[in-house]
Amino acid sequence: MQEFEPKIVAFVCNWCTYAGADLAGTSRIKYATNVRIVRFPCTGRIDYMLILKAFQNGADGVIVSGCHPNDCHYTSGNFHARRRWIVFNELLELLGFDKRRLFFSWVSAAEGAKWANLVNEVVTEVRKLGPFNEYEELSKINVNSIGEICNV
Amino acid sequence: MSELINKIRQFFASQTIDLFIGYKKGRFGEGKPAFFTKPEQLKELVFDDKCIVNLAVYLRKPELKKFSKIGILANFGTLRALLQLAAENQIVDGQYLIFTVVDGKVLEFTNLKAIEEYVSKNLPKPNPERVALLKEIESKPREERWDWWTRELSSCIRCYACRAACPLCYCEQCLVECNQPQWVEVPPTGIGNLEWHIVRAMHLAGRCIGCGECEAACPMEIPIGLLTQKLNMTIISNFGQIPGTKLEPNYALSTFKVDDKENFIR
Amino acid sequence: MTKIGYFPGCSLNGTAKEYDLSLQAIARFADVELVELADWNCCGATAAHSLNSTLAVALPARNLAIAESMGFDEILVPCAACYSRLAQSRHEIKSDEKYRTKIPQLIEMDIKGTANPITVLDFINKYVLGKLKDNLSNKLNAKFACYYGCLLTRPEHLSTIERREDPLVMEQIVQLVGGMAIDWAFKVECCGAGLSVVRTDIIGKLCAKILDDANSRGADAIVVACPMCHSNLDMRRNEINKNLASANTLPIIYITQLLGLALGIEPNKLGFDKHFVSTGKFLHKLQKQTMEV
Amino acid sequence: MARIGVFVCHCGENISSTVDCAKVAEIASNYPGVVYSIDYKYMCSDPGQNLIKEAIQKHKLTGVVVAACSPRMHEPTFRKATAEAGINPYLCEMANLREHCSWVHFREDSTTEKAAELVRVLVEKVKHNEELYPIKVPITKTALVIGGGIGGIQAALDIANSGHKVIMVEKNPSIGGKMAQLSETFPTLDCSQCILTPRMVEVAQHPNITLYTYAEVESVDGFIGNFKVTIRQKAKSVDHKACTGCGLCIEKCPIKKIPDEFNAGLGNRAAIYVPFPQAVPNKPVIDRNNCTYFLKGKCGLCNKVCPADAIHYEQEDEFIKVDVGAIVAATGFDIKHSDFLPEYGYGKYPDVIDGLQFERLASASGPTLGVLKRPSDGKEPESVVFIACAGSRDPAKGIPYCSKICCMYTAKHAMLFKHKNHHGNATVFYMDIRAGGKMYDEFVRRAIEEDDVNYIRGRVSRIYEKNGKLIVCGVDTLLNSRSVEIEADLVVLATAAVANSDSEELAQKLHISYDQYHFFSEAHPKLRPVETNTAGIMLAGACQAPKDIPDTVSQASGTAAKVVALFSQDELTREPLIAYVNNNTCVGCFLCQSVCPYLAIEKEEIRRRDGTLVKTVAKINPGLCQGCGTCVALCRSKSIDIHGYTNRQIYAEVSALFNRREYAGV
Repeated sequence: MQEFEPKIVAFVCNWCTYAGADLAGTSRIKYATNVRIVRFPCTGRIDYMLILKAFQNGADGVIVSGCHPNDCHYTSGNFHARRRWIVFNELLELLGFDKRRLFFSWVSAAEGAKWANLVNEVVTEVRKLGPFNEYEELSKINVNSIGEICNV
Repeated sequence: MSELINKIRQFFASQTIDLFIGYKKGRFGEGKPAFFTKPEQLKELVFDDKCIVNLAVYLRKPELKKFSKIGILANFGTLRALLQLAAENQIVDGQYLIFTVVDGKVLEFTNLKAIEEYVSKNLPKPNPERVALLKEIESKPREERWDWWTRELSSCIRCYACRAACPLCYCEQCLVECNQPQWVEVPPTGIGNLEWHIVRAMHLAGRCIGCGECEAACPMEIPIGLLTQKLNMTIISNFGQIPGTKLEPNYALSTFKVDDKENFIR
Repeated sequence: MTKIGYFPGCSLNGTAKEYDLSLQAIARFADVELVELADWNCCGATAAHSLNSTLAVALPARNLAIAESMGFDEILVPCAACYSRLAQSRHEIKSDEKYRTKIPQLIEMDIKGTANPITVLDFINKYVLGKLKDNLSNKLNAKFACYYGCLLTRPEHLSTIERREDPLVMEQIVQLVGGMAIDWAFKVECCGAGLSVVRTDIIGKLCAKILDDANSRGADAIVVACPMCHSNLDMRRNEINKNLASANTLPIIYITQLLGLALGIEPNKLGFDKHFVSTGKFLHKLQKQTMEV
Repeated sequence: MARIGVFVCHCGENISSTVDCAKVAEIASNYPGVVYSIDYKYMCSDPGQNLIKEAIQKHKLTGVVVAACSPRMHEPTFRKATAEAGINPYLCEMANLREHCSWVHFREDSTTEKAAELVRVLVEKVKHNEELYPIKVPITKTALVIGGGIGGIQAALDIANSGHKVIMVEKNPSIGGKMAQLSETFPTLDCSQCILTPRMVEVAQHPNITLYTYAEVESVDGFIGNFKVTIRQKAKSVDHKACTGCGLCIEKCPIKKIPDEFNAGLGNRAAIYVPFPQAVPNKPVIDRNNCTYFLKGKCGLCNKVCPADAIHYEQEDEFIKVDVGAIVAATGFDIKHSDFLPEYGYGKYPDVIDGLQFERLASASGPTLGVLKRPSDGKEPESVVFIACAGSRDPAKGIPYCSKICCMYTAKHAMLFKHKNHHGNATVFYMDIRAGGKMYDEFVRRAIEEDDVNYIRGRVSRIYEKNGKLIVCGVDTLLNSRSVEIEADLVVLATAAVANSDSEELAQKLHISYDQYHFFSEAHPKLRPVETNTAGIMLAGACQAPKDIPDTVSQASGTAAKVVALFSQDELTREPLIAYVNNNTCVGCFLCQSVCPYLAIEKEEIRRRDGTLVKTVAKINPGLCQGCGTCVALCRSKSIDIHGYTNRQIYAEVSALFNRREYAGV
């Protein structure tokens, strides 16, 4: 049987992590092919709804990464993003969402190796977790099944 | 009560106010929101602990635009909602004459600054039963929590009564009505329901004044108030900003500290 | 009557009996009941925190926990060393996750950090000064050198005193009772504290400087608010005088004794008879110059 | 209907060695909306670019995806090519097949698969791309320089010499700043005034510079290229056009005992005064807070003696409105004066002085004409103790930072003292000697080795007076932590350099950010050290952080270069990737305002034709917005969006990621 290959999305900022991933490339550091990068101007632009959408569209893991504190190209976008994540994280925690599939990181433009390691770690961890069936199940709960649930 | 009614009569007589929003007795003994435009209607006015509806929810209704100065009989949640609405530029100070009754004594606020002082001195401690319930849910294993919430949320029929009852859900076009892109699935599906309640909780994080109207309004009796309550507790303990206590904007999610915690960031 | 927790520590039961006496006397005047913590233990001063950092937090923590369980928000800690340990322990528990979980296990008691240790100066400012003005019976017309020592003003995060390097809290109290507080250079210098027992030679050197400066600037007495300072300056006079050209006879009195005198309380009820360096001459001079209000 | 072209580049073998480019092009050709798809060896080469241009025209493409290297590398290249083919350059997107795929993976099926998916994601994005046009902002080619110290002077002269107009505002009656107060400068020991005063005169006489002294910035509106500034010209009570600067009024003024700011309080001046002999302008002002005429309504001596009739008591503050395109803040610093070192008796003992006071005592133009006399009794000191880091690097005093200039000026002070009194004792207490800089360490070594200054590494705990001497108690940490006591006649504290007391207020007027110590914040600590986060406002000198003269002057010239670069164009062209507001859905909660690092979110009133207010909504100032998009993610009703990364674009990308649903919901 073929081993499960997790699908990973990375939401990254243009100035640090996107450039860090570029550096991993120019340094020819090899890492797992599972990751797809979506470019944002800044971590401050990253909407938590997009994280949910990524899971809905079949991602097994999501990486969100940007500039280290104090390094933000726009000075404070990452600080605002960090606050948003603190709150979002608590909400997911309460809901029992499988937070092991959501990864937050700071990767600077100089940290090509850190980026490669991060991707590999995430792929390994999510591979162990298996496909995100819980979310898949959720998408099967539709209008028709509501009647059943209400009767329970 | 008669003291209050007399006062309001006088304000009507001197044309200081042309509308008074309060409560009258409903069919089940509950306090039902009531709009008084004439002094003689005031005999119906009641105010007791069954008057829980947050009257601030009406202030942004277009129907109220024609009134020049409005009197409000406010419970504590309404007072806080007024402050938060002012901080969010939604109501104008000076347009309202606000009353509340504490231990039989009528308090009158001619401006919002006075409410700010009153609220900051009288902030209640969180309801211990609710805190215990939250704790109980949080102590469950993650998978159980997920199952519990998915089951609870799956009964949501997306009537948006929670939104309508909330004094701070005043957007003219809610995100769920946006279809380019379609941020939240319209029919009450598993994912759509989860997304809606995440959106609602996140939009109220740092703004929710904890009046509990959302949960009270839910026809399916989903404990959605827990979500906003949890986020508020997170925000207060992490950032120290308490919604609905300040006239100036003090929104936790549009401010930051350099040393906010980041133990979850790799 | 207000009730607050009271942690006398070892000194106030022994070498600093007069501190306890005078403190109780002014507390009675201020209508505050000092309720001694039940089954209190050593604060751990100097010994514990030079040996084991956890022990140094745990020992005072037990006292804090006792105060909490007795329902007190405030604990009066008259000894500056005890105060420093209790306040530091509370600070660690409040700011360090590690201690928050570990300490309750060690002391087998719940602790939240709600009981706040206060110094004698905090106590006087909060409970006594307001009532003082209308009840002054003596104006103490003499020159006083106010001596703070180290632990009332340090470390920075525990001190409630403003201008830590040149504090003026005691000076203000002295002025309120009609005395004159001299400006001098050694008010926050070290007296040698715990070395009192093992290295009296060092105490002699350090305290000689303090006494000499106060003397040369015309002080009639030194006012203190710490039993360690008191015992070093008072008890080690022989050792001190070895470092001085001529024997120093300045009496060392507690700020509480000073307030007691101003309130017209009998000197022997304030423990003036329990000093090593005689206070007689000072009291006599005071009597002559003091005007009944 | 979208007509997308996909262009897959081999990058020689850089991509094609691990990615099957032909296959990617083939897969892409089946994506909905893709009407043309091709692979080519070097897409960025001329033939490659022509391939794209021809395809755009031939297939009437409405969007282009170039699957090649990182957009950080060649996005401008391909957007330019797209524009040359006649469609809007912002309809071109790049899929990063090289840095993010071929270079980081081995040749295997999953690599090609990933490449194809990356292309699909960008194809979906580009379907939602809009035509965008660079933002053009006109530029007023006049600079405002706030502060007439050496930083402001240098910036003003550099800008003025490049042919642009400069307006300089100085709050004191004369320009010159702190440097004018210094006696000699390290590490050369040349006379400060000798090198500064010619520059001051140059400013006054420069045809391109308009100088407002005794003036402050009252308000600032607008944005880069288009600032509207109001300057408050404080009433000088003297008509400087009529005044000849003869000085008769100063001579006759009966109020002569006002502590002289220029001499750091060590000398006196009259109520009508010129701060120092070389002042620019060298004409007096009346200090109304101390003048008898203004306090009691009589006197008028100056008016009586003035041969030019230049005294105008009735003068009032004037408000001057100017339009400028760039602003340079060069407001300098201050030193800590207040009673925050009680252990050193600062403010209690007259012979415990600060560094600036020592400068004045040592200066030939100072109150003692350069003879070192201590303030208490005028005696020449035999033993002087200098204390570095008096407040700096001391978190307990609330100043954890290094003041940077003290190590050097303390060495200079000790040297100056030794040069005046060869047999005197000079002692320096220091924590570390920070003498990084050209000829700096050599200078300190000279003080220690040639001038025999006693350097003690340790802190001073206390200073007290005994028998007419200052007893300095400290510790020598290098000699077995021995405690030391030194009897001194004079103690000089190198007190911490701090921001000006009004710097916070000015920062708020300018809408620039400042740090917790009220120094102005640069846009980037390494790469944009002279700009602020507010476009068009730059920094020079110690208002940004403590700095010595060479650093200040270099930064000032750097700032001038930035200003001149800005002024080299008639219009400012900016990338249009900025946020915009949907007026229909914005409810005007303005919670987004505080999230914007550039204060670009303003209020806009929506009115009916008859003028009645419908609502107030947010408006993005395109001159200020830098396009971070933090407001976009914050807005609850999604009323703010950002060009180039719109909600629809990114949603489309995310939806296309794994092809799980057929581009659902877009």
